[in-house]
Amino acid sequence: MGLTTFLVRRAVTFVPTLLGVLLITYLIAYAVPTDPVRAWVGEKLMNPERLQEIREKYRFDRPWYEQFAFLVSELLSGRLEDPVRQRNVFTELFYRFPITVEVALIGFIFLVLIGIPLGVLAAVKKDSFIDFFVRIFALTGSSLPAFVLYYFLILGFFVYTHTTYLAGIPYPTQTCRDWIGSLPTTYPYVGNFISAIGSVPMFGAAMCGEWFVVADTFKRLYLPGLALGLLNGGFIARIVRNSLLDALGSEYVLFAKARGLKKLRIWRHVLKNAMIPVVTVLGINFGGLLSGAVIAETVFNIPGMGRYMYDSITRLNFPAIIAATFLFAIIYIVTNLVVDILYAAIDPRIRY
Amino acid sequence: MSSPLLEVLDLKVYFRVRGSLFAKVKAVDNVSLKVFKGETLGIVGESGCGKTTLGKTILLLNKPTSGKILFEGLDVVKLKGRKLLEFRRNAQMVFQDPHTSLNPRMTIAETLLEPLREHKVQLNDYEEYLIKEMESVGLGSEHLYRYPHELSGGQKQRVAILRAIILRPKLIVLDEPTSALDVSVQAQILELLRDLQRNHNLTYVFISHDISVVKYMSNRIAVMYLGKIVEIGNSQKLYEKPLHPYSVMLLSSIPIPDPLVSRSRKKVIPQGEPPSPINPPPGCRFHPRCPYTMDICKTKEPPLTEVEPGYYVACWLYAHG
Amino acid sequence: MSIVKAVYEALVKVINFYVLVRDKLSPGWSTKNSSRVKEWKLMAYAFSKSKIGVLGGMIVFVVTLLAIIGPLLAWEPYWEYKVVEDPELWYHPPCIPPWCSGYPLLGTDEWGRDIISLSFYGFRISFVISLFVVFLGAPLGILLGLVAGYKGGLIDEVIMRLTDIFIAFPGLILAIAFASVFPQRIRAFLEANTLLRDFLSFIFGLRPNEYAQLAAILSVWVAMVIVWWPGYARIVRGSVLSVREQPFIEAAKLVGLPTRKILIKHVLPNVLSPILVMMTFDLATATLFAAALSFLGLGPQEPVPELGYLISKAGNFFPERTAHIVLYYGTILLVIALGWNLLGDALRDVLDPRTRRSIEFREGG
Amino acid sequence: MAESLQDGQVLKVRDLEVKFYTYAGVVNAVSRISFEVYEGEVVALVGETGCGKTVTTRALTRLIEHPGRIENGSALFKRRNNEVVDLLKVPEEVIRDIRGNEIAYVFQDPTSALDPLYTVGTHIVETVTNHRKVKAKEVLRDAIRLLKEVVIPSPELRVKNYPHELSGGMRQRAVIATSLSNSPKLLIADEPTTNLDVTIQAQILELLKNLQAKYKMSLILITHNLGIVAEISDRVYIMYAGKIVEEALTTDLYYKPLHPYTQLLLRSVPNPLKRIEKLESIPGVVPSLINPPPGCRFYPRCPYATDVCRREEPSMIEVEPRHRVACWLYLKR
Repeated sequence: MGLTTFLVRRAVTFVPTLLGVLLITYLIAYAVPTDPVRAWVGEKLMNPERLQEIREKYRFDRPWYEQFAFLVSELLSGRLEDPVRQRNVFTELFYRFPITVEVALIGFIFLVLIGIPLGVLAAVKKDSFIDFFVRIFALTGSSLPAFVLYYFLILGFFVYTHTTYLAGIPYPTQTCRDWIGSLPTTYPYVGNFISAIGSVPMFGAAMCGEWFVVADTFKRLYLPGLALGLLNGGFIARIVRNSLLDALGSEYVLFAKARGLKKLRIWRHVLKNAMIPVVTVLGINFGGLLSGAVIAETVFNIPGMGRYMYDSITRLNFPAIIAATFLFAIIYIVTNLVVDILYAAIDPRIRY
Repeated sequence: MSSPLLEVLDLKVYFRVRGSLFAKVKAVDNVSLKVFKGETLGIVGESGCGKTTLGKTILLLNKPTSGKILFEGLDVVKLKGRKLLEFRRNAQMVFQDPHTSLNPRMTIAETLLEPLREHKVQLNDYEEYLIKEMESVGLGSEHLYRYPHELSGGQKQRVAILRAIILRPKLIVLDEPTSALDVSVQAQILELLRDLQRNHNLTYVFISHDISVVKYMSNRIAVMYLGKIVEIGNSQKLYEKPLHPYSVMLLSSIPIPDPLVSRSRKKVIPQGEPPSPINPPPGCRFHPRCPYTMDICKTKEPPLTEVEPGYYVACWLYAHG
Repeated sequence: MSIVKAVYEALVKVINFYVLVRDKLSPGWSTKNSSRVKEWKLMAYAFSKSKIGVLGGMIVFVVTLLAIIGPLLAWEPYWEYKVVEDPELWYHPPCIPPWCSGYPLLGTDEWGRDIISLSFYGFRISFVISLFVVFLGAPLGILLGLVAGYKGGLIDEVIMRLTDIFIAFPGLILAIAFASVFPQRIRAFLEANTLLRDFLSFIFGLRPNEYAQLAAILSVWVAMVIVWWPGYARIVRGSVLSVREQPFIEAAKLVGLPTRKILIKHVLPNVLSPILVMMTFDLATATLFAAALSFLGLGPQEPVPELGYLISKAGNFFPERTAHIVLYYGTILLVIALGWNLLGDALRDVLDPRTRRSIEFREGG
Repeated sequence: MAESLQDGQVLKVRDLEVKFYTYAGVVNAVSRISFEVYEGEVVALVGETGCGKTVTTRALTRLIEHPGRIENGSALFKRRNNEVVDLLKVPEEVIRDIRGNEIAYVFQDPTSALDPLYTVGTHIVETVTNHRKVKAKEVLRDAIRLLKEVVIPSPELRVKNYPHELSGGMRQRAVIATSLSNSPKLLIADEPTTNLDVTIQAQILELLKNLQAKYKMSLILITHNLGIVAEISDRVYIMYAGKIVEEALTTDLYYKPLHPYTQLLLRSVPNPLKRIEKLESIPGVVPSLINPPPGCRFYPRCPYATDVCRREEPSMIEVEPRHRVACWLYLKR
């Protein structure tokens, strides 16, 4: 089987998962005893005609499965409208989603930077003070309430030392955005993709070479990332340590020694083998980071997806919720796929 | 040896290959054999030849794809409820690895009581009975309330054997009962099995890859290759004058613990390796490794033919068809 | 190492007492289970040797004690707003005796309530909710995982797809969605069942007329159970798949045991150790998760002193007036979670038979 | 102990002692054993599980890992340049150079000995390039030649295979090819056929025999299978509970076993060519090596045990030429 067959097969198994996610989201929203339409319209604009119009538009006069089918088809064709803001849901999502992903990515980088070296150190110095420290660090990290840590990081990094910003997300300059906007005409096919990347805060600025904007954005986002790294870094370090110790104790390492291989060469065998479980855990953790971003965005006041979903849920804005969960589920699936592909790249035993 | 206790007719056990829709492992393919009361039938073959699958299928641990398994003349494949329980009582198994065949969370007494309870055997004093039974397999009563990890490998295998015979079955399938044990312990277990067979009039199906052990234990031997029986008959005869080229090859591969003999005997160094049971070669399955391959071997499967009363071979050298 | 000895002796006393009771109930029990009791004592010994475990055990003990008697210890009812009488009490800073007197030691919240007294209620709520979540979510997941792993085939496929769907959601967001849907329904339910209402408010240490808040707590709880089980289902299924292939399961089939008995007597006990460890860790996670949901405003509202909610209110005036409040409540959450995590980390070793075996060899008995 | 080897000796081990400092206690895995290996001979090291035969051979190139420690002894080895060194004392650099180059190993389980993430070719190439300066291309050609030598069909394709793409027998052949890649003087084969089928076992044994003759190397064969010993070894050491109890030429051992353990062991193996009425079995179990009994370690299971066996350890004596045994039965006389 080739890579294409593998991807197609994976895609087929993803369809039921995605549909299931959408259905459950929808059913949750549907289970709300109050009338969502009233919540959408708000007190000021409330009048019977308008309510009726929205009801018909979202098929509220039909059975639930027709409503669901309508939502899904609108969603997939990209036409789904946010009834509260009265514009396409994706407009809002495409503004917010990249921010959340970026927070999660920065968190991920911190996670790797903290977790892997600590893990390697703990494995090399097994049963030493460092090993014990990593153990305690991991346990404390998973015991800390995230929001409390965020408050005190703000206290330390913003209130006292001012090494971070707390308001708004800096964007590339207008000229930069115009330039990115003009790219699609230059590159007809990849253009759309490029312009989508361009609207991601840091990438866009980086594309134009506006490094001060990149620096500003980073200064804005690094703190939540650091927090995520601190909370989960110890856990990752433990995983790295254990899988390294497993590899070190394996028979092929002994055989490598028996063949008289040099230290560096032996470590190459060890590291490559130890990567396999670490990749899995990092993949799972990336999904967790997205989820954890909700709280981070609340405390750090970042206009990302988490906050948006939270607001949408409380306003029963379920077209928006469905679109957002859809994106999250896709991210989850893509992460899984990336993990699988990485596996196949590391481990020859896995042949799709 | 009058009537067969167990008769297997055209048994097929196919397994689906994971991740593939059509490929099947033909673990056991069209096997027929008889086991007579009180005898030991040895089944030898290399790993992957289907001997363990055959043994487990006889006891309905695997579902046969087709074929019949007659136990005392009754087809047991479709048995349910009480009738199945009755069959379970009469046919038991001893597994290869004593370390994993006992539940590590149950004491020896609990393990041994389970069959008695499930089959509602009424006894006045279970403890006294168990102690007596333990002694019959050479275990002291002090082991009764211990956990498996507190016993040595040989002792665990004794417990596993006792669990198999505690309901006084008629048939026991022994799946490599000594291959996980040290040589010195192996002899103890083999002797125990022979004693028990004599005392309780048991019928054994003895599965092993170790031909020396099988020969020591069995009256008749069946040689399996890639899911098929290629030769079956009296063990002494089979050993002295094997007919099937595979049996010849197998027998000459056994290292003989006698330096002068082992260095002077004529040896056939086996060629090649057994092919995958997913895609067995057409015709005789052994033909790619066989030194006597003829044209017919490549296309037509040889039938199991009786060359002597009670002695069968599946090879075109001996069949006329 | 007197602590080691004291802990070990205390645990042995508990075990001996249990053995005594069992022996009274059914004579001969102790001889038949001597190996089991020996195993328990060995576990107790292994546990008492682990500093981390003993510390965790002590924290858990104290937290449990506080959760049980906390609401009785609290010297101020949480529903009295003292700030109405004395405006000075609005976020009064800590008041430590030599320099200041007449006000609560660690200060007050915006309603003038003593934050220490308030936290005693919080202990109870956090503790009970985490216990409920884990002890309901885990069995659900274990059951589904057992069935999926043992039965295989279509049943397995359906259960695992469902698990996948639930895992594909970011857990917190799914919980938010559920938590925002349930309160009204649970509230209606509680209005109808006064007996249950009174019982639950007693358990959570609240007043019965707080049933609207109780409904919010319960909806957080239900939401968490719904997102909690998939993890267990996956892990249990994985272990069942490996245990299922063990010869002792086949031997049990040969004995003629029905599937139900095989699952309960042979499969479950052999997959339980990692599950117990996971449950201990999850008690920590659930505590923090419930607090996070309340922090986001999905749990109970005024005047219920749920720790997450208290922190989120204090966050409005952070850091000028409330740094110490956030710190105090945060530390409580940290200590509860740390207790469970330390205990879990030690249990992982204690429940691993290899550790016990080696101790057995060394200590010669 | 004089630093010398007799004529034709490749390896001379004296008083080797290895202990494992485990959580459970100090395991006396190998207690003061001595043996020697001559040029071009096949020596078998026989014993049951846990008797210390693997540890003994791993100690030779100091492959004992934590918590194990080599406590005592010497292992004189004649290098390719005829220099005699004590393997247990030479610097780390030298021992690394000897491993895989002059002393090579074949492990029991070929599946776990090969790194699943690297091809068979890579294993051979890195073993060569870590000891000699050669061009990668040449090594690859060498690798193909080696694979051909261990009778792997279509070696040009197989060098690029990953271990999981080969069958068990082929994997063991690949391991042997890897170990032979530097034409070692001494090959240590640790139960090389235990995980393989009888027909494959016969092939591998034949292969080892042929290669040993062709490369003119010495071979230490570790096994518990007395059939294999009879088949290919010249000389045998019998180990029991961390000690060598008997040493003899193969034929002497089989026809005139001296030590009660050896006698019983030989009678407990079914010989398919003979009619056996009853197998002899050795009662009891192997003693724990944490606190071994003070006298002869076989004493609790020995049918001839006397009081002196319990109290004192018998030393090795030469009963007949080239036939030595450690047993009070022969010391008394």
